[in-house]
Amino acid sequence: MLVLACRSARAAASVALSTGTLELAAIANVAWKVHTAGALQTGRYLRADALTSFFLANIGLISVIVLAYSVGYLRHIPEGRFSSPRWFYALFFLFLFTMVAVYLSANLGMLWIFVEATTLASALLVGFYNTEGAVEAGWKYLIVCTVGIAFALFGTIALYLAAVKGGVNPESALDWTVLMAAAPKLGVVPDLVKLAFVFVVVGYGTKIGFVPMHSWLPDAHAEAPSPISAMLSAVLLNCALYAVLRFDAIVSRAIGSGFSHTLLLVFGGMSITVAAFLMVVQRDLKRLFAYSSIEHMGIVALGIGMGGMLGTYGALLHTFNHSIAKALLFFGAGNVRENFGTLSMEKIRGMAKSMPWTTGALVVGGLSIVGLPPFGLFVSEFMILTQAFIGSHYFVAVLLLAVLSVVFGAMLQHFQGMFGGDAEVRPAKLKLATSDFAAMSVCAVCLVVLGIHIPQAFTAMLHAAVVVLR
Amino acid sequence: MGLMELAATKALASAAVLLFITVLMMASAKRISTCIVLFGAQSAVLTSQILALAFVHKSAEMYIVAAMVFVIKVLAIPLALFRIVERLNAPREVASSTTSSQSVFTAAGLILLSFYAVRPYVQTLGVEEDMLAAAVALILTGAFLMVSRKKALMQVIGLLVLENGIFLAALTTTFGMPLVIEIGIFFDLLMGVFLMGLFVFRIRDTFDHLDVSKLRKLRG
Amino acid sequence: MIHTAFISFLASLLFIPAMFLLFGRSKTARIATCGLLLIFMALGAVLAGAGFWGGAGVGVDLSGVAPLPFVLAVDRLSAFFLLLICSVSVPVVLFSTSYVERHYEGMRRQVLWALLPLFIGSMVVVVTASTAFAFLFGWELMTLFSAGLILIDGDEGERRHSVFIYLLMMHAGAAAVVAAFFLFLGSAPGLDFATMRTAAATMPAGLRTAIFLLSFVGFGTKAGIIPLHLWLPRAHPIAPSPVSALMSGVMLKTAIYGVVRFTFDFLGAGPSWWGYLFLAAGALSGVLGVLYAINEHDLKRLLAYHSVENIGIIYLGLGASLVFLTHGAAGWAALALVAGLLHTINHAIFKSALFLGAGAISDATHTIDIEELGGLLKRMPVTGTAFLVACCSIVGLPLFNGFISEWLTFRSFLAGSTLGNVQAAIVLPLMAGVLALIGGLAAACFAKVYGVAFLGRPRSSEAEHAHEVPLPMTAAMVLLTMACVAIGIAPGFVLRPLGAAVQGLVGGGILPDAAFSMARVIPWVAIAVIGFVALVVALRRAARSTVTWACGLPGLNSRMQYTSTAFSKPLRRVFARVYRAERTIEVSPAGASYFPAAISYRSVRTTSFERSLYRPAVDAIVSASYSLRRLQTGNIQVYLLYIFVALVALLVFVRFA
Amino acid sequence: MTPALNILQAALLVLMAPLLRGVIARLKARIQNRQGASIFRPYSDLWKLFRKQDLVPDTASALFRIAPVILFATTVVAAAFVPVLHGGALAGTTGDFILLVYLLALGRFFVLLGAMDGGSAFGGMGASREALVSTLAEAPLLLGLAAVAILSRSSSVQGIVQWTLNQDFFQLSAVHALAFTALTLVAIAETGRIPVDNPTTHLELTMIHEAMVLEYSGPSLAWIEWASAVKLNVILALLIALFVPWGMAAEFTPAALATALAVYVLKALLLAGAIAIVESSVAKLRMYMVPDFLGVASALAILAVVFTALMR
Repeated sequence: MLVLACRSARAAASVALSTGTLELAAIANVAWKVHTAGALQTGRYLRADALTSFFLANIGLISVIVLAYSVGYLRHIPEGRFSSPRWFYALFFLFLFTMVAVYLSANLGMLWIFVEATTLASALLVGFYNTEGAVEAGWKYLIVCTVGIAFALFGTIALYLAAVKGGVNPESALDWTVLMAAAPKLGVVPDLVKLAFVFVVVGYGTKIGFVPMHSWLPDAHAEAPSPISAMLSAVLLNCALYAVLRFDAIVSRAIGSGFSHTLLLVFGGMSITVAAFLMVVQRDLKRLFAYSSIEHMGIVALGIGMGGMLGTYGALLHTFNHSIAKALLFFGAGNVRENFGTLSMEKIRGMAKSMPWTTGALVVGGLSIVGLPPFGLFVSEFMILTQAFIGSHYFVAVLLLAVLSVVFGAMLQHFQGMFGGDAEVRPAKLKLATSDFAAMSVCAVCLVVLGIHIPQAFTAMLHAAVVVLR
Repeated sequence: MGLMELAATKALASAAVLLFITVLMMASAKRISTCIVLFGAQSAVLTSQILALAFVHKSAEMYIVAAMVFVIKVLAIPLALFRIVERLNAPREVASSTTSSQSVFTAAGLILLSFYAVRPYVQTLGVEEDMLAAAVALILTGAFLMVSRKKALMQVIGLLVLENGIFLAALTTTFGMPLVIEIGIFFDLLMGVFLMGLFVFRIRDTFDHLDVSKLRKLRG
Repeated sequence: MIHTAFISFLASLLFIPAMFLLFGRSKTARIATCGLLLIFMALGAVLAGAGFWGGAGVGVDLSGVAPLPFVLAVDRLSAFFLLLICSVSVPVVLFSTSYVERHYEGMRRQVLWALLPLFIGSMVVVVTASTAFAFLFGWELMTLFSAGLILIDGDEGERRHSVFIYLLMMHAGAAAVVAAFFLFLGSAPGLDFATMRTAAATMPAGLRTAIFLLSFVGFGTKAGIIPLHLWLPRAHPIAPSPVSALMSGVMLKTAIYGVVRFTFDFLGAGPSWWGYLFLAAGALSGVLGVLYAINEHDLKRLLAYHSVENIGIIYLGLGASLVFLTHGAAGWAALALVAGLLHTINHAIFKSALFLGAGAISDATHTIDIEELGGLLKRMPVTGTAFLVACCSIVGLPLFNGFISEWLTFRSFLAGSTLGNVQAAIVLPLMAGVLALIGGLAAACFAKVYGVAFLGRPRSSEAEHAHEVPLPMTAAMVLLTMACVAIGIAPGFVLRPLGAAVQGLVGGGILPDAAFSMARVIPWVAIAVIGFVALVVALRRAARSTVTWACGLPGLNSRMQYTSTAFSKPLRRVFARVYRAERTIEVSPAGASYFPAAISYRSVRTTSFERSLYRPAVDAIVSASYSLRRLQTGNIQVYLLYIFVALVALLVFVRFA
Repeated sequence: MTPALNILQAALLVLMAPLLRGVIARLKARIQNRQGASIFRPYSDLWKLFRKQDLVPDTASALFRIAPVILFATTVVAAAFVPVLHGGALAGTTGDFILLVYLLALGRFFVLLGAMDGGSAFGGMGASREALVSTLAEAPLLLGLAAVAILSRSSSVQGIVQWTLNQDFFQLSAVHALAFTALTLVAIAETGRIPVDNPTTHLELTMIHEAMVLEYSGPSLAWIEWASAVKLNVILALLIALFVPWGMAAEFTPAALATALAVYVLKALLLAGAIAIVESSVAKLRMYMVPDFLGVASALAILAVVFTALMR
């Protein structure tokens, strides 16, 4: 796939698209193999189990949609160093490759390497426009994430150390399967394991966007080109989350789930609360969506933190739903930027008249992101809440319900402002490219389907994924 | 041979002290280039450290690691940073938000703190206390540099110091990780520095200064 | 057979909107689809009737398809509310066939037509759902579709704010409902109603109380009881009139359904303060609702406030029933509950009739400000008569359905004196006084409405030249008013099945015979009154038309008539404490106390709840947000500091915990 | 036998109503040292009005002429609820006192509308004031009746009366005293007598009921006048039946019925006298004092109800 990426760097959008579809096919293939033959191990460092295939399915779907959207989106971008369609696609596929590699790596060290690589690969994409904002955002993204990831490295080392102390053979002491198998042995040095998890959660948490390590996230999402914002929010965050999931599984086995889950609950709670309040006072559309990503990562963290079959299941489902919905929203934001030339929500008025389809997309995306039926996030949030009450985490439940109301208010207020009224800024009245339309409609359809009837195969995959984690 | 033994043990014994010295000097340094030199020196100490360990433990992998550390951290990165400083032809002082004396005292405090921090783990892990303390001290001071220095380059250097610390920690506690992983980490590091250099230039081009504390357009 | 019918009925509510969207361009297609919708609504009404009178249960299980258990089942209670929904939506749809055609065109018309069945469908799901997921699914959709229907008329200025308040409060209320449902999970394996019912029996008291309070708040928000009513007078008036009719007439009732389900079906008898809470809420909503209404002269706002009042009356019935349950008087509990439910359907009928009437008025005169109206009865006789009947019903005058339910409520209050518990024996009879006060105020209010809008001389040229609305509209209103009179004169046919429906909810209490005494006398009264009037009208001589007495002066004009504001002045003055109006009088030029060029008088009223309850909460949230916003300084060094601090904090936590 | 008797006593209430008015007017005149008109004057008034032709304002609708008839019809039906000569009424056990109250309300509602149909300021003014008074009178009226109903465990007027007949006068509780006072005050307001309203005033600004019917003339006015007379009579009969029913015929012999009638007339005369004295000695209240007046009534009624619970 690296090869493919390189080639497509010199090719036009069509190549990119075909590559994307090939990649999707490859992923589907992997997923199918996993589904039939269970875990898939190639060499010492590449491995694919159900969890992998689930996230691969996610990344495949999103990336193809995003590619389709970028075709229309890249029609007019300012030319500059590193900022031309070919560079875009080259970096895009590099980025994509690193993320796929994250999922495929069987070894926590590899995992770390590739997560770091995602940062490096996407940094240039964040700074793609070369404007002041873009450079600033890129810099912050690069530095903050690298620092965070560095801590994650320390955490990985600590866990490695714990494994070695636990008598695991140093050569394979970072392999995920080995660690899962030998997890009880790690229990001999609980302090060390705890230390490791603290560093890991802070490190990867930075990339997930847990408050208070979230600071880079709004800037990066707001300043990147909309397709990239979609990728960041819909796929990259899940990557980091995946890493935390793996560690959480090991640590839970080693010293019981109490510690790690408490940590996740704390971070999740902080994230949803702070994000919700900040959403109330946002002025920039994409920053608003960025904060909502923080909020949803928080919800996922809560789901995992509460544990239980339903919680984990709901959390995974939620990551999937969230990525689709968020992609849709960022596509809408992209169209808004193209037509109004701005993203500041005070300036945008009368969208309902001037760009009905985008409005429709934003309405669908908005409704689903605040967790209303008949969209997927309603189902997953329903599950997570159910788990909260089953496990009698009443505080979490009440907090979540309250926060959801605040978020709803914020979203509603902002969207109403943009849809109604008469625009001071005359929209450019750009015609919606068919590719954009296709991308957005696919997202919408997926959301509705996941809200009304989840396909059998998908549920099976999810169940397998959950089983992997326990 | 005895000589080598001696050298190795000396190196192991003195490394921590040398690292503390580099840290303190870095904290007090006024010019970016000084910091770069100090970083190079620090990495050199690390190299000697690894060599000594490699010799003690008789492991071939660690020689390779040592070589890589020397090439990348002692030669490549400092030189690259120097090039950047040359090409930027921007003002060269570190532009700290704290006076140098404050910085030094803070660094000293951080070193003591790190001793205090590692104390409980030393028994369980059975490693030399001062080495682990040095590692933590590097991490903390690296963080401190990133927070207190306003220049973009200084943040890069701070990050590198921090990374050194982590590397040292890995070294002292686990005698290094599997080679492949190490290589990957080094690759990432190299790429990271390259990218940051790139961004430093972009910042220069777009803002005409390198003061990251002035990059505050995006907020709220 | 019946199952297929039910399923096709449900399906129709999905495919009819699609048809509207696809073929809605051509008029014939629209008419055909409307016809189809009417037919299926009638079918639904028939099914519900079979369930209500015949007790024939019917259901459909979609759990296989849906991501979570999704079951619809119609027991007697559901059947009652299903009947309510369908039988009210038939006339409303009929009305819309001509109203929508006359007032909307193009895409907006198609969307309106598509959303209407979806809205009805969501309400059907709510009242027939028998799993939490299904219920909440319908519950949220109901809010969304209604909001969509409101937004059909645009989203400008004040309207936007109203819709915002509406959706936000609905969402908060829904959150409470969700919590109420999920609290069952503490002791119930699943969230289908049967298991919840059984689980509730063995639940710790604290949990029961929590569920009760949450459901009370959650559904109370939807029902619009004071002080949770803030959205109601804002959202109802700005919808298209048929939609207002559905919202006020039917949607509010789903909240009653919910509260009955939870309080009576799931939880059953609780401590006596549950009942008193209901009574307090009912009394407050009833009295304040009607007092606020008297102060209005925007017809639809006024009607919206009357919805608050009538919900209050319903709550009085429910509260009485709860008190009886607590003290083990199952029979009287049944009576009180029947009173509440009967008033529910009565209100559904006459309130939708009134809103349709308002629609007809706005259709004919392009205004619903009654200060602009007058003399409409002569110009729109059918609408006028229908509106009059609806007014008599909502006021609760005998021979009309409103009276029956209010009388039953009175009756249950009097029966309170038979309870051994002194507290109950004092509170319940006193509530009769409250109900009487509400009735009196309502009478005054609707005398004002009808007198100002339909009688006297027209106050504007629009009213002067108003014409009767087309047949479908009048037919719709006449249908509803006929229902009013039917229940008002022969209530027996509703009371018996209602008694059967509530029997399971009040611990097997049988509806006492006292409930039917009114059914025995009211027909004779009707015959006597109507017969006498008919006789006199038939025999009397023709009248001579003259000018109105103007103290001998010529040129009496419409501006000399009593206005709505003037009419309600005495009551406003007596109850001045309630309104707390902020009056401002501006004299221009300033200080010219003798010969001013102009004097402008403005009287603003924000309910004290708004001032002292909602504003502070919102302000708190916003200020909190702004203070949090400051954390995002934009300085990367600070950001890094956050990370380090977080790390150190956690390390300390690990070290010492 | 019984139904006929019941119809008879209902008819009595309807037909004797103008006479009661005449009597009150005559008594007032006497108290004020005036000659006064014949006590049969109201009948001739009605007769005169019925012979006239209706005058209907050009603005008015059909409702204008139907309203008075409805008022009369409802009042007459109300009359069928009240026992007069014996402890039973035409409506019998189903003659619910709530229905009685609401029948009067029905009539009043239509008169309010009729008044506003005239299209002049007076009608609206009268209607608005009448609305105020009747609104505030509704609660104490119902509560007062409820109090006695609770005591007698029956909601039909006839049931209450029969229960009261079985008590002896000196057993009657504070509840009765309170309820009676409350109901008397309400009755004054309901029938529009001084000090709440002045039936004989001709100053538009002070009048309530009179202002309301200002536009009416001929037969319509006749219906209204007669109806209000009947209403006064019915309410007096109600007070008598509820609080001092003794003397009603126990068995249907002519003698017993005759004595019952005599006793009833005596009681009615006493009440009429009381009204006359009050009306010629008390000044009419300012309209915004009326709420306080009815507030007293409400307070008494509430106390009455509370006592029913406390005194068992």
